[in-house]
This record gives sequence, structure tokens and C-alpha cells, in this order.
Amino acid sequence: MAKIVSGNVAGTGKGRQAGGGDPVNRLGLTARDYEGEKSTLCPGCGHEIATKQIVRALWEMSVEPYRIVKISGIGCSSRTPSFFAGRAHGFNGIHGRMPGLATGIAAANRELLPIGISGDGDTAAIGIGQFIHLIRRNVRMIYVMEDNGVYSLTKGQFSPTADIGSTLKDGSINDQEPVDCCSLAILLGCPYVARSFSGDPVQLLALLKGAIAHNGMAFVHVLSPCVTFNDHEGSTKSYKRIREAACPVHRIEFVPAEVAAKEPDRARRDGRDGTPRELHLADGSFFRLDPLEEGYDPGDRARALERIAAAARDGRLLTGLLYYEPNRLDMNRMLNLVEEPLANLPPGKTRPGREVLDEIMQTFK
Amino acid sequence: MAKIVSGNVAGTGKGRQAGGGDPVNRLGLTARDYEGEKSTLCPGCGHEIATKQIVRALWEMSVEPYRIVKISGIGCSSRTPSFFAGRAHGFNGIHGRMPGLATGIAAANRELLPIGISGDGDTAAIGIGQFIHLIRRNVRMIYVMEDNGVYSLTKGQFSPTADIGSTLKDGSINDQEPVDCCSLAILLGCPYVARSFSGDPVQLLALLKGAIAHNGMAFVHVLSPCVTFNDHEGSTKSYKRIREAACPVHRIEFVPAEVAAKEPDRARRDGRDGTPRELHLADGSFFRLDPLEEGYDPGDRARALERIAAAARDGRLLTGLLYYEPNRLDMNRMLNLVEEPLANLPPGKTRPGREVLDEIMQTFK
Amino acid sequence: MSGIGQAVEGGKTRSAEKLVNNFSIQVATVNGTGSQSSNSILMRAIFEMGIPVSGKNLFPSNIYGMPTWFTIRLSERFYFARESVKEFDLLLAMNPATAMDDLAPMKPGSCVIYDEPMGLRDRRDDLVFYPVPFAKLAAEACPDTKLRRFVVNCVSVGVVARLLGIEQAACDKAVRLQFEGRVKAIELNSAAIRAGMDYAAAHLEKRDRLYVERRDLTRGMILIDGNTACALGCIFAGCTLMAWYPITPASSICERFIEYARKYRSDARTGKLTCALIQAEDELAALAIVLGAGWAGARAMTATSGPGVSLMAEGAGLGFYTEIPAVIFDVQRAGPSTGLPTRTSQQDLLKLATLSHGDTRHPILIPSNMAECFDFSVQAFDIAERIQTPVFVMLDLDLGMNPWISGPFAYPEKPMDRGKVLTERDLEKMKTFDRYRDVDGDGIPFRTLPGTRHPLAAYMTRGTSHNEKAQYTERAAEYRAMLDRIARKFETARHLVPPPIIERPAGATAAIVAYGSSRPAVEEARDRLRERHGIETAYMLIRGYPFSDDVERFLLEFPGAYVVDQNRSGQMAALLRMHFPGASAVLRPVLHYTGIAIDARTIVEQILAQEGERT
Amino acid sequence: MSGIGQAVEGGKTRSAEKLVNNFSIQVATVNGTGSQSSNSILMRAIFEMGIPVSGKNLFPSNIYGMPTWFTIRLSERFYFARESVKEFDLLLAMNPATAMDDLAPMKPGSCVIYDEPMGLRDRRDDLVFYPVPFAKLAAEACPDTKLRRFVVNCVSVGVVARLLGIEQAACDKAVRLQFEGRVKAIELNSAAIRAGMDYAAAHLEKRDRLYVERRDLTRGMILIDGNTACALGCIFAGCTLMAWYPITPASSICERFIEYARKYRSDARTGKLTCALIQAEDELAALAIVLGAGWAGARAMTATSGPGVSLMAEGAGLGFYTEIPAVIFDVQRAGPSTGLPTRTSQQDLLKLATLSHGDTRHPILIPSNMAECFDFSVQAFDIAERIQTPVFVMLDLDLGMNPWISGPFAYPEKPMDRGKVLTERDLEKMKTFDRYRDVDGDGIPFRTLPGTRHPLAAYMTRGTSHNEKAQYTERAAEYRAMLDRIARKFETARHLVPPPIIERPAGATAAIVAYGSSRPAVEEARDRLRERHGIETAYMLIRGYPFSDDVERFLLEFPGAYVVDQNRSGQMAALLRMHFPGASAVLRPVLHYTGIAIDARTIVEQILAQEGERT
Ligand SMILES: Cc1ncc(C[n+]2csc(CCOP(=O)(O)OP(=O)(O)O)c2C)c(N)n1
Ligand SMILES: Cc1ncc(C[n+]2csc(CCOP(=O)(O)OP(=O)(O)O)c2C)c(N)n1
Ligand code: SF4
Ligand code: SF4
Ligand SMILES: [Mg+2]
Ligand SMILES: [Mg+2]
Repeated sequence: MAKIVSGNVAGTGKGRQAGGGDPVNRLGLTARDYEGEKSTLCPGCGHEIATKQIVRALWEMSVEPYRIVKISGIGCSSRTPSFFAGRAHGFNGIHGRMPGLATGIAAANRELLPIGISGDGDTAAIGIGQFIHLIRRNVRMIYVMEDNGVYSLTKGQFSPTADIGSTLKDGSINDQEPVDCCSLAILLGCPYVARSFSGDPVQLLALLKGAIAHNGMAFVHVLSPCVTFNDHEGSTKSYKRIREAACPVHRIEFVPAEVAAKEPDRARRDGRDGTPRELHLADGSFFRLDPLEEGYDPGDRARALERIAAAARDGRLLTGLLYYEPNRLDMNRMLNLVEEPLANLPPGKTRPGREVLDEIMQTFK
Repeated sequence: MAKIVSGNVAGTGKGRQAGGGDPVNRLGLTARDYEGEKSTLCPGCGHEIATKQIVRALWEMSVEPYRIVKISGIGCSSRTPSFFAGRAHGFNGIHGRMPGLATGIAAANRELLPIGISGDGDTAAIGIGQFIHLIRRNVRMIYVMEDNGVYSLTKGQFSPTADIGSTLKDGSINDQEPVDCCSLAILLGCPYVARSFSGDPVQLLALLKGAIAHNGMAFVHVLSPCVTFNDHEGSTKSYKRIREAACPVHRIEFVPAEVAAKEPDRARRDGRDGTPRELHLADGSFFRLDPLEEGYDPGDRARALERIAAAARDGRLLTGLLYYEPNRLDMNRMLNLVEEPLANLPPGKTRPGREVLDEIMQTFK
Repeated sequence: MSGIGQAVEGGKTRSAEKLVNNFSIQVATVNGTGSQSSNSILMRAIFEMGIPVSGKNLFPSNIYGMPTWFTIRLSERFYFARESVKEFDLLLAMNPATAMDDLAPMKPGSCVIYDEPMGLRDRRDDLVFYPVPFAKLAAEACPDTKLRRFVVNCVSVGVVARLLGIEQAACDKAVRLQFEGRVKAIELNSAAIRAGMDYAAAHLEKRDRLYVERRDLTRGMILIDGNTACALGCIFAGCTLMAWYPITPASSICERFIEYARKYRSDARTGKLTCALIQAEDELAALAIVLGAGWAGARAMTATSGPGVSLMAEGAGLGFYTEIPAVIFDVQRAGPSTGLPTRTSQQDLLKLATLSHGDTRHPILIPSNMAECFDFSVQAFDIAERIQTPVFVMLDLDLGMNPWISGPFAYPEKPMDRGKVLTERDLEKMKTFDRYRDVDGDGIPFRTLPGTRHPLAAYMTRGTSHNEKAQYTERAAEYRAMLDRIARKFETARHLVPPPIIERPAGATAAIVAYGSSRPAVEEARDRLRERHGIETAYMLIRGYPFSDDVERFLLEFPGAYVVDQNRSGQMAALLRMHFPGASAVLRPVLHYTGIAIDARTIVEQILAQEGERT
Repeated sequence: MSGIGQAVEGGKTRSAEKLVNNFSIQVATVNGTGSQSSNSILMRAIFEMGIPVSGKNLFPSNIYGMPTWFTIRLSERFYFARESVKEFDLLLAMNPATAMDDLAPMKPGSCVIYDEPMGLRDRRDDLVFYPVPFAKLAAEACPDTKLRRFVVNCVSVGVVARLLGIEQAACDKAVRLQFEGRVKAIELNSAAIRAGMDYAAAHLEKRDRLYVERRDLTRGMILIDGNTACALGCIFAGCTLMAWYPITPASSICERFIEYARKYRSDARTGKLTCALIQAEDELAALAIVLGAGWAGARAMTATSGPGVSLMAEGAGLGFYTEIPAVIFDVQRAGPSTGLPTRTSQQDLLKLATLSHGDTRHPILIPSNMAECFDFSVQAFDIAERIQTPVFVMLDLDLGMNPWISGPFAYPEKPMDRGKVLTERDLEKMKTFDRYRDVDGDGIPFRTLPGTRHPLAAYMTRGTSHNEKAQYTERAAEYRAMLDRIARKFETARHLVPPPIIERPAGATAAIVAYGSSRPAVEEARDRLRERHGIETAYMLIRGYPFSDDVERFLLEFPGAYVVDQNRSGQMAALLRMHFPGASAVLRPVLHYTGIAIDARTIVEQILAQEGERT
């Protein structure tokens, strides 16, 4: 048996001190156990901050490292899988094809938790086709798009998420309509669509935890500024501009399953200003949502699109859990697969017997 | 000089008898002059009917054949460029790449009228990336997607526009969310988005004429049933089912520029039941829209998306001019190109002089 | 019987001897009229008579109303290639649009059955004509007007059967097999055949020399196409994920696979599948899905044709460099570009061998008959997992979509080889695990699968340069060492791919090298060269790449080797030259590139012409 | 002067003679710290001294904080290849992370300038060390703390300059060129350099043997990189559409092209452009856009690298078969797959020659220096339009992104060749127009452009099989005739691509074949072989594909030809073998595949080893 420490449970997922050392989670692992190699991103890079929250979310949710699979395309963002969950398998593939790889992985082993990391170029330019069809398949995975409005690894050209009027450092101005990947995902029926910002780690953490708790595809769009190529005056994707534009649709709290189980009605008790609302997630946890944008309903697809578009017209960027639909069939159910991971099936279950071949041969005689 | 007959003008674009022969248009051409080779589609194929309306629209709009360029991908639908405008250049390319070819053509010669023909597979599967980015560029062209919910040329597999629950002849059921290319186009800001049906030639004709009159990308989604692979009971893309589901948002009339010019206020005079409305097109023509879906406003992006989605939930398929936005910058303006087609520029305008090279060489010395 | 079975005048048809069980039939029809069924029935009925038979379908890239030809060859010597590209002994002319063209190349004395209104018999006076009022007969046999156009072709089967002597029982069995249990269809089509037979019996006097006589040469054999054989191979290989995007002529591998998987790869109790069946949005995605699955431990495959192969180039390079097992079928059609999607060629060989940018190389298995389609499909998965790399199985439309006779397939006896995969238990015994270290000297490293519950198991796979520990590296020495090890792995692969079949008869003065679907034409050509021209040839059928040592050894033995390629540029010759410079000079290309499967005559003619030059 | 410029002890540094203008400097820094500018300044200053110089930048696939090396070679003999991969005469060590590794291979007696806190001088006792307190000097030279990390490297330039004898005026000019008119940057960096010079003058006693002395060898010459040269070529070729997707190391062709197009290709009055500049969503689209434009009559190009080439495979086949002019630059990096995006190789040759499925073939122009980058870029458009096919221009990172010395480019004297395009006026004189007919016997048909106002002009272009009239055809004879004609066209292309450069000195006993960026290393290797080993070699520099007759003739002249390939599998050798079986046996591969540009030593060693075997 592998020496996976599984004692020392940290009930709330927030960790307790283990013998005076670093706090550990339910599996007895410290947050450090979810870190990866030393980052080689630029200091201050938005991707770095997103990566930190991923580490935290995985740790707090006590995900077993061996279940995690990190998958990415190509770009600065796509390099971040090296920087978290060092104890997990990872696959840094080719540009724009992360969704395809993730689909195969999810189908081959349904017990894994695939975490796809992509950039705005990797997703919205070369990868937009696979992104769309990944959503249609509703692959059970977390898809994090770290969006800085440029192709950073190739030194800062506009990406398809660049806003009209945004400028590059050399002064060029974008005049093409941006692709709003959240709206696209909602339109196509992605069951969990969230947007956050590297500058709002609290919200981001909650949304990532929800994504882990969710069953089906979870798309998490992270505005993640590039300090080297797109954080200047004139860029609409700078820390400053995003901070100004970002408007959370709710104050959001993630209540983990173990807490929810122990205190079934704490949620309702805890109501504050406005009308807090609960959204239940597949693993028994829930979100407590406290409206900030009046009447925003993450359950209404068409209205959500309208609200996002209307806000955008006013230069406001809605963030938070933008859309959630708990009951969509996920790929593995559509594929009607056996419970056991395909990758683990023994030959006896995958190679039919001699008599089957005989039977088939008869039909050709 | 080429022997292009340009006398015998048919004022209304609807044609007059030329010396007792077939009616001719403003260019003195008969409808037959806009036909192509004999079709090799199955009798009754929806694509056939769409093709006929394209012929008619081009003829009625008196488009000079040499200005037309037909471009397509691969599929039964993509073969139809052979069957219309035999006097025009055409390019039947590769699967899913029609938008790229069209972009290059439109940039190379801004005087051409590119008509792209594609299928639901060609557009929504392999070609969805180029479709999206074509819209972002707002290439001045007509994009006709002939949608039958299947890949017909490869013998009838589901395409990404197949509805949930639709069946194939072999009984397989689709359980993936369909891509609604009209909604997608609206979301992405395509300035002219229309939906019609091979079974409603009158509406289709009007929408095609509007597309010709428009300046920018015009997306025309034609429900175009495949009688061989997808017209059976259980298919949601059969003639029968589409006929039942189709709900025109307006009664639509296309008023060509020459009529509009002569009778500037006929439109208003002509008002019938409800509140007819005019939408003006780039070439001076206009649409007279007589509401059938109450309050449907083709100028409101977010609302249009909502209305389309709401109708779909009730099994209703909205058709007609779904979205129209006259003022979006088109690609050639974004590219800031000279007026003369790039393809025709003489060497004197494209090869800088000797002194320029000398000047540049100095900077490296 | 005026006007029917008109006697050939002027003695132009020399009363030749009987032709029994060794001739070719050409059926000219229109697609979308059910001719595919009737053709199969006719062929199958002959097979039921115990006679070796092969069929070649020439169909348009179109769904309805275009000319289609089906050629059936009967050969007691088991010659399965086309006998000729144009000339046939019997023409069944059902398509007025092509009748004149079809008629033109017919040899004097050969025979034509045609739909009466075409009035063909006035067109040539040196053929035996049998006009038949098919529409009338179909109307009588099928009261339902809507179905009538689908039975007309079966009426013609009846006429042919009667004239040639094919037994009604054989026809009936063929109909039953064709329509498996669909009672109405069986009745309707049997009736149509009977109508044709009756008409021929009553109105047509036999004046040709073609006969089908019962033999016992096909007992126990099966009639199948290569795509179905491959699909079965994948089923018995234990393939657990199939991702595809439809494309002619590869689609039917996937379609058959889906059918069989639903039937034989579902859990008896729950009905749940042991195989993921994923229709992708394009070939880029299909391969990405397969690579993801192969990496995660599934046995994964996809099937495509030329344009799809091109689109898979980048993914193939990723699979090669990250060392992921995958099986990719390429059923070749005729390019370049979209080319002739319903015609056959061997144009992708060079492409598959080197698919992707950078210095890539891929193993290829090249089946040449139905049993090999099955066996190599099974082996492909073993090799892919053993070598940890994408493996191609290369067919072409001729092998993939035409019906071929074969012995029944042998159940795979060898246990599956899942390759060097370290489990949790293995890792327990280890101190370190380096994903890309050559522990055994065969160039093949060990891998772990995601989900392996052991702290040593995890590593990062990357398409960027990496060292033995799977870490990103820009160090020259590490980069080069990785390339060298992968090259070593391909040395290992040389011994795993199917070896060539080699024949070295005494007295051979020349050698022929061939692969894939050229096999039957080449084997027939060798007989002809021996029997008609006194030239004995040695023979090598190449069945795998990278080439094994036997291949070079053979080439060096002979002063000249004719390399038969169904492509314009001589791709097999080129590939052999790349690898065996010493043997380069002796290779003489025999090229065929018309989209139609090669025949023996083409080979014989090109060899004789070059032999002439030689001497 | 305690602790500074420590004397080397124990006589380990033999007092060698002076090394003047012939040595190599290695600058080890961290990326994202402005080292690219300071490196250029140092190199440029030496160039300003009239000394031939070359630079090789070894940078990471990363934006900030990773090790980067820049090698500057001074050579009065105009040797531009790396002198050695590891050993240098002077190490400027600014990066503590790599200092120990950088130090290890230094030859005894060579010299090291380093950032004092690293304390390197304790590490070896056989080198000349110059510790410098860079941080302190930078702080003094640059009061603005934010900018300080960018000037540190310029301080080091000053130190080097002073020690070697590079004149301050040369440095100042180099700074001005680097920062073109940005006054503040010029001041700041000049100050930094001066600070370095002053420090060295005051505190460092010269104890090494390296000297830079003014010469007059570079007068009139330019210092440029290949991507810029290609961009300029496209500007002067009259390219009217450029579509691209960013990728290292090809991006800068497009980026420079955009800059120049905005400046020199806009209408003086309206400011409107005569060139469409389109950033595509990927390489599939980039090529599709280029093909659409080329078909419609624009001169269109794109630039990419390996992964993009793979993605362009399907489009390239379409362009080949529909016969559309297009120019595609491939600036090769090191694969397979993503591989080493910031390293160089020649791994795509075979791929470009045969890109796409089916039987495709593409012309390739292979520049080997800056002037050829410019000239061949111009020619590529002419050839593409003349032959009506996609044409590749193949560079690599070494040529494309490193600075090279060159004579100034010659203005293209030949008028543009727009190929066989029929205008309205031409059509007036014609009765028929068949798009794909070989009227002139050179295999090249005539085309018309869409928009041509004449009834004969229109035709359908299609990637499916077509006849002379551009109609879809499934007829075998028409299909084959089309392939044969296209093959003829490539015969014509053989005479249009740049011919090889051949040298046949008297007494040559072996031959060397090379291409592209290997040129300087090979030319240096030939001198070494002659001067040090008494081996005179013949030489062929291949500059185009399909190969002209000269290529084969040359190969057959020599009993052995060494083919220098910067890839693992010997792709040029393979391509030559494919085409010239008669010469196959004599080809001996010289292979280099580390991601780092080849040097003369590698070539000499491999040749000597094989010559040894031969004798
Ligand atoms: C097929 C291919 N084309 C181009 C590239 C070059 N490339 C590498 S990363 C990148 C863009 C990445 O942008 P994004 O996904 O936004 O990531 P970021 O660096 O901004 O985080 C590109 C174009 C590539 N690696 N592969
Ligand atoms: C790269 C590539 N993959 C697959 C194919 C095979 N193929 C031809 S047409 C087609 C689907 C066409 O579907 P659609 O666009 O809906 O056209 P329809 O025939 O239904 O009108 C496919 C998959 C191809 N030609 N090229
Ligand atoms: S270049 Fe931009 S995206 Fe890349 S690591 Fe630096 S800050 Fe982050
Ligand atoms: S198969 Fe379907 S789509 Fe194709 S031509 Fe026939 S009816 Fe039309
Ligand atoms: Mg980005
Ligand atoms: Mg379709």
C-alpha cells in the first residue's frame, strides 16, 4: 500500500495544526503538499496568484493528490501546472488542444479530477473549437482560463479577449469585438460558469472550491493580468482597470460538505443584508450567495447573458458564479460507461471470448 | 472590353420581358444566367431549394456575375456553389476552412461579393473556430449555412446542430446540447443574422437580398432538410418538424434601393396590421418588418438572444431577421486598406523605390 | 423471341470455348438505388456456389443519382485483384448515362445484359446482347411503387443468375444474409430475383460462353471488408476508447466498431459499455482525445483518411515525443487534397512514416488481406503500448471498403501486452522513478498512469524538451540524449512490427517488392510473368515499418527489385532509399495512380518494359 | 588593489601571445533585465571598430528571470559560426545561478569578469578574474532605483570595453543606434557604460591577452537578423497580404513586416495601406487566408515554425492541388512537438518538401545568409506566382533571430513576375479558356482572377479531382493527367529555385554538402581541414528544392560526400537519396542536434572520424 497519510482530519477543510507544524487537511497534508516547482513567472504575474488559489482550494477541499490531473496547452498560463500539485500527474500538451486531451483523460479514468489550465489565446484563439465542443460534451473537469488579453509567451500580441479600444505597449489599438468566454460557455450550456480576478483571491478561492465540488464541467474565467505586457495605462486588462470594472454579482461563501452536513440549517440562520441564497453542489456542499447585483439569477441562462452584456455596455465586468445548472448529463453518463475506470479494466473485461469471435465469424460465412 | 450586356434595365429588380424572351434584370441578364451546372443533389434536398433562392436573389439584385465569388468547404451543402452563378468564380476548398479563404479573398479584392456556403458540420464542427473569428473580423460577405443536423456527405452522422433527443435512422439518439449558430453569431456581434427554412422560400429570398444589400458580414442560417438521412420521424430537422417549429419574427418584405429611391415614403404608407417597421440597409434598400413575435427587436442583442432561447424552450424556432446592426466596422476598414483592390495594385504601388531600401539600409549600418 | 437475345451476326464472335468460373462481371448502376445490396447479393450467391470471388465497388463522391460500377471477379485460382480496369466478360448495364462508355471497351464476343429501352444492341455488332424490360418486371414483382426503384437491381441479379447458372438457393441465402431477418425486404428481393430468373428462362436464349458451376473452394471461408475486419480487431484488442470524425473511406471502421462494441462490449447485467465511443468535432480533437486516453491508460484508437492525417500532424508529434500509445488507422483515398474521396491509393505512406514537424518517426503496420487487417489491428495496440508511441495501421479504400474472401479470423492467442506500466505495487519496491530513463537498454522507459496511488508515481508529461525525470530542460546534452533514446526505441520497434513475407523461388531473376492492397495483383502478376513470359520472380511483401533487417537483406540479394507503389512518386521506393542507401540503385518503381485498384496487367507491363530496357 | 584583478598563481596561465580581434566572449545574464540591449550594444561597438563580429543569443522559453547567454565572436577571417559551444576566451558572468556551470569549461588562461558578490575567483586558479561591484556601480550611475536593474548590464559593457580596448565613441554610437532617438535611454545607458569604463580604468589591471584593435573590415556593411531581412524582402517583393499567428522564432518576420509596411507601404496622402495585415486565430486560418488572397490575386505570405507547419499540412495540399501561389516562411526551432522553442535546428526540411497527405511536393528556398534572406524572399513570390504553388522559405532560429553581418541588400532589379494571369484583354483574344491546360509545355497553366470582367474568365477551383476545364472528375485518365502535369510543373520549378553554390578546388578528395545556417560553420571547417589536416574539400551549398541537375552531377563526381544536417535523422541526406538513388551510397551524414547552432569543430571531428574509417 502506498504511504498516503490519511489520518489527522481537518474537519472544516480549513486545516488544523498537526503537532505544532503546518496546518493539515483531512488527508493530513499541508498546503505545501499541494505546491509544485518554484514558479518561473514574472513577479506579480496574475497567473501566479491564480495558481496560489488553486493550491489552496485543492488543499482545503482535501483532494487526494493522486486523483488530480493537471492538463494545459501552451502559454505562460499553461506553464503553471508545474507550479501546483507537484504530487499529481500533469500533461502540458500543445497549443489549444487541452480540451481534447482532458476529454480522453476523463473518459479513460472517471475517478480522476482533471484540472485544465489555459490562457485566453490558448482557449479563445486556436482552441476555441475544442473549448466549445468540450462544453457540449460536459466533461467532468475544472477548466481555468487565465485571461490577460494578450499572448504573453509570444511577447504580448492581442488575443481574442482583448477589448475594443485596448492598446498594446507599442500603441496598437484593438478594434475587433472580444470573445466573452463566459457568455459563450453559458450560451452553450456549460453547467458551471464563474468569473473572478487574480486581484480578488477570496472570491476566486470560493469559486474554485465550488468547481471541485461540482459534478460536470466547471469553467472558471480568471482575469489574470500580465505585468510585463498588458498592465500599462491604456490596457483594459490591467490590474487597475479590472479592479475598477469588476462587479461581483454576489458576496459568495462556500460551505463545504462536512460543515453543511453537521449544521444543516446554518445557512438559513446565517442570513445577512438582502436575501442570501443557497446553491447546492454535487458533493453536498453549498454556496451561500448574498446578492450584490440585484436580482441576478445564476439559474437563468438567457437572463444571465443579458445581464452580463448590459453590464459590459456600462464598462462593468460581472464576476462571481454567473451560471449554474446542477442537472446536466455529463459525458461519462452520456457515454454510458461502466463504473470502473476504463484504464483499469482487466483484459478479461475488454477482450470478448473465443465464442464471440466464432459467433461473429458465422455472420460472414 | 468584355461583352457584358448592361442594357435593358429591369427597374424593380423583379425583371421585365426582354423582347418576349425570359425576363431580364437591370444588367439584361435572365435568371438562367445565374444558374450553374445541373445539380447532383438528391431530389427534394433542402440545399437545392436554398440554391434556387440564391440564384433568384442574385438575379433580382442584379449583381454582376464577375463580382460574385462562391466559396465553400466540404459537404453536400458545400457542393452547391457548382449549381449557381455559373458565370462567377468559385472556390470549393477544404472542410471547415471556408471562412479563412473568404477572409483572404475579401481582403485581396474588396470589390468582390463573396458568398460562402457551408453546412452545419462544416461550420459548427470542424469549422467553428474560423466561423467565430470570421465574425470577429466582420468580413464583408454572405455566409449561408445550410443546416440539416447531420453530416450528409459522409452518410448521416449527427452534427453539432442536432437537437437533444433527435434520432438517426439507426435509432441512435443525440444527447448533446446543440450549437445554435444564430445565437452564437449574435453573441459575437455579427451585424446581420438571419434564419430561414428551405420550406419558406419567400422569407429566405428576402433575407438573401438583404444580405446582398448589407455591408459587412451577413450570416444566413437556412434549415435545409436532408431527405436521405434526416427527414424521418424522430428527426427534429425534418421538413415536417421544421415547418411546425418555425416561427417568423416578422412578416418581411425587402424593398430594393431603386424602389426606395423612387418612392421614399411608400414604406410608411404601406403599413398593415400591427406596427410595420423599416430597417435600412447599406445600399439604400430597406426591410419592411411587420411583427409576428410581439416586440421582437432585431436591434437588441441581448434581448434577441433571450427571445430565441425562450422560444426554443417551447420548441419554437424563431426565423427571420434575428439581429441587425448597421454600423459595425468591417474588416477592410479595420485593415485601413487603400480603395483599389490589393489584387490589382501595380508594382509601382507595391514595391517601394530604391531610395527606400537605401534609407532602411542606413539604419543597419 | 424476336428482338430478344439477338444472334451476333457476321461470325464476329468466334465460337469460343466455355469460360467457367473465371471471368469478370461489371454491373453499371446509379447510386442511391439499392444497387449496393443487389451487388452484394450477386457476389455472395457466387460465393455460396463455392467459387472464389472478389468485388470492387467504384462509387461516386455523392449520395444519389450518379454512376456506380461494381465489378465481380470469379477466379478458381483465387485471384482477387481486378482482372482489368476496363474490359469485362459480362456487362450488366442499368445506367443509361454511362452505357455507351461502358460498352466501348468490351472485348468482342463478350456479353451485355441491359435495360431494354437503352437499345444498346444496335451499337455494336460483335457482342452478345440480352435486352431485358427491367421496369416492367420490377413493376410485376413489386406492387408498391415507392419501393420499385430499389428492387429493379435485384431483378437483374435474377437474370444474371439464370444466364450464368447461379442456383436459386444460393441467391436466396445471399438475400437472407443481406437483409438479416428483415422479413419484408427478404421476401421482396427474393421475389424480384425470381422474376428475373423466370424472365430469363422464358425469354433469353443463352448465347454467351460464361458459366458458373458449383465448386467447393470457399468452404469455411468468410466474405468481409477490411474496415469491418479492423473494427473486429479493435474489439478483440480490448480497445477501450474510440474517438473519430467521419471521413470516407475510414468511417466504417468506427461505425462497425460502435455496432460491435454496443453488442459485445457492454456489461451483460448493466448494459454499460467497457469502451468510450466519442464522435469528435474534427480530427485534431479526435487524436487529442485518443492521446489523453492513451496517456491515462486506456487502449485508444481513431480512424481517418488523408485530410484527417494532415490535421493529425501536430498531435502525432506530441504523441511521439511524450511517448503515448495510440492506434491510428489511415484508410487511404486518392489525394492530393480532397482529391477523389471514393477512390483508392497508397499515397500516405511517406506521410505516416514521418508525420509532424521536427524529427518524428512512426511505426506503421500494413495489412494486405482480411486476416491481417484483423491480426494487425490487435497487434497495433500491443506495439503501441510496448513502444509507447502512436502506431499507424495503413489500409486503403480497396482493402477497407471492398468485400474480400478470407479464412475465418484466428482468436488472438497472445495475452495483451500492456507495456511497461508501473503499478502502485511496483513502485513500493522502488526508490526512484524516472519516467524517461532507459532501464532495460531497449530504449523504452517505464510509465505510471495518473490515478496511481503512490507518491513516486506522479510526473509531468510535456511536449517541450524534457530530461529523464520528465523535467523541462534546455540543456543540449539532455535534449540530445532523449532523441537518441527514442531512436533506440525505434530499433526495438523494428523487431515488433510484422516481418515481411519473402519468397525466393529457384531461378528468380528479378524481384518484386509490394505492400498492402497491391498483394493480389502482384501475386497474379508473378504467375503471369512465370507462365507467359518465363520470368521467375522473387517476392517481398512489406508489412511493417520501421523496416526489419530482412528487408534490406532481401534488397541486396537481387540485381533489380521492382517496387510496386499505388502512388505517383514511388513512396515505398523513396522510403526504402532513405533507409537503405546501399540498395537504392537497384529499386525500380512500378507506379499506378488512377484511383482504381491496381491490376496484374499494369504490373506485368511495366516490368516487361523495364526488363526490356535492362537487356 | 587588494582583491581586484588577482594575479593568477602558480604559473598556470602561460604567458601566451596577444589575441587580437579573434576570440569569443560569452555573456551570461538573466532574461528580462535588458541584457538583450546591452549585448547588442557590445556587439555593435565591436562592429563599429571595423571588426567582423557575430552574435548568438541563447535564451529561454520564458519571459523573465531565467538564464540567458549571448556569445560574441570576433573574427578577422569572417568566421560567423560559433567558435565553440562551451569554451570562450572571455566570460562575463552576471548570473549567479549559472556561474559555476559557465565557469567549468573555460580554458586555462581565459578570462572572467564577474559580479563581485559571486566570489568566483576562489573556484579556479587557472583563469584571469576581474571581480566588479556591479550593483554599486549601477547605483551610482542610475539614481532611479526602478531602472537600475536595466542598466547593470551596460555597466558591464563598459568594463569589457575598457579591458579589451573598445573605444568609447564606438560604444556611444552603438547606444544611439540601439535606442534610436530615445534620449533618456541613451543618456542613461551611456552613463552606465562610462561608469564601467571608469571603474575598469581605475581598478582593473589588464592581465589577459585579449585585445580589440580598430580595423577597416566592416565598412559599408550592415548588422541585421534574418527575420528582419525576410520582412524587408517581403516589403520589396510587393507582398500585399500577410496573415500570421505568433510563434517563436518566426513572429519577428511578421512584426518587422508590420512596422515596415506601416511606414513604407502606406499611401502618402491617405495613410491607407497597400498591404493587409491580419493576425489570424491560428495557423490553419493563417494559411487559409493566404490561399484565399493568393487565389484572388494578392501576393500573400505567412510565417511560422514547426507546430504551425504541422497545422498547415492540409492547407498546403490544397494550395498544391488547386495551384495557388503562396509564400510560407518556416523559421525552424528544435522539435519534436513543442520541443525547444528558443533553440535552432533544421528539422523540418523533409516535412516542407512533402507537406500534406497524398502525393504533394513543395518548392523550398533555403537562404544561408542575410543577403539571401532578402533576395530569396523577393524571389519566393515570383516563383510562387510563376509556378502557381505554395513556396516555402526555410530559415532557422540561428539565421532568423541572431544578428549577422552582411553587405547591404541589393535592390531587386528584375521586374516582378506575376506569372500566367489572363486579363480581360487577353481573354478577348481567346475562344476558350481552360484553367488547367498545359498550353506552353512547361506544366504551368493559365489562371484568371476573380473579378475579371469577361464571360470566359470564371471557373471553379476545387480541392477535389478536376480536369483541364476545372470540372470535377472521377475519370482515371483525367485524374492521372492532372498529377502528371503538376509533376511537369515541378520540373520547371527546378530551374527557377536558386541553384547550388559549388566549389571544386583542385585536389579535393572529399566533398561537403550543406544548406542554410550551416554555411559559416562548414566554410570554416573546410579551412581547418585544409590548413590543419591537409584535406582539401569540394563544396556544395544547396539553396533550393526541387534539386537542380547540378546537385546530382556534383554528388556523382565524388566518391564520398559529407552531408551536414542540423537534425537527428539526416534529412537532407534522406531527400537526396530519394531523388538520386545513384548517388545514395556515397552520402555520409554529419549530424548535429543539440538545439545550439553547429560549429566548425563538430563538422571537422565527424569528417575526420569517417575519413579515418574510409582509409
Ligand atoms: C501551434 C502553435 N502556434 C503558436 C504557438 C506559439 N504560442 C505559444 S504560447 C502562445 C499564446 C499563448 O497565449 P495565452 O494562451 O493567452 O497564454 P499567456 O501566455 O498569455 O498566459 C502562442 C501563440 C504554439 N506554441 N503552437
Ligand atoms: C478534414 C476532413 N475531415 C472529414 C471529412 C469528411 N467529410 C466530408 S463532408 C463532411 C460533413 C459535412 O457535413 P455538413 O457540413 O453538415 O454538410 P452536409 O453534407 O450535411 O450538407 C465530412 C465530415 C473531410 N472532407 N475532411
Ligand atoms: S509575461 Fe505576463 S503572463 Fe507571462 S509570466 Fe510574465 S507577467 Fe505572467
Ligand atoms: S444526402 Fe441529404 S444533404 Fe446530401 S444531397 Fe441528398 S438530401 Fe441533400
Ligand atoms: Mg494570455
Ligand atoms: Mg449537414
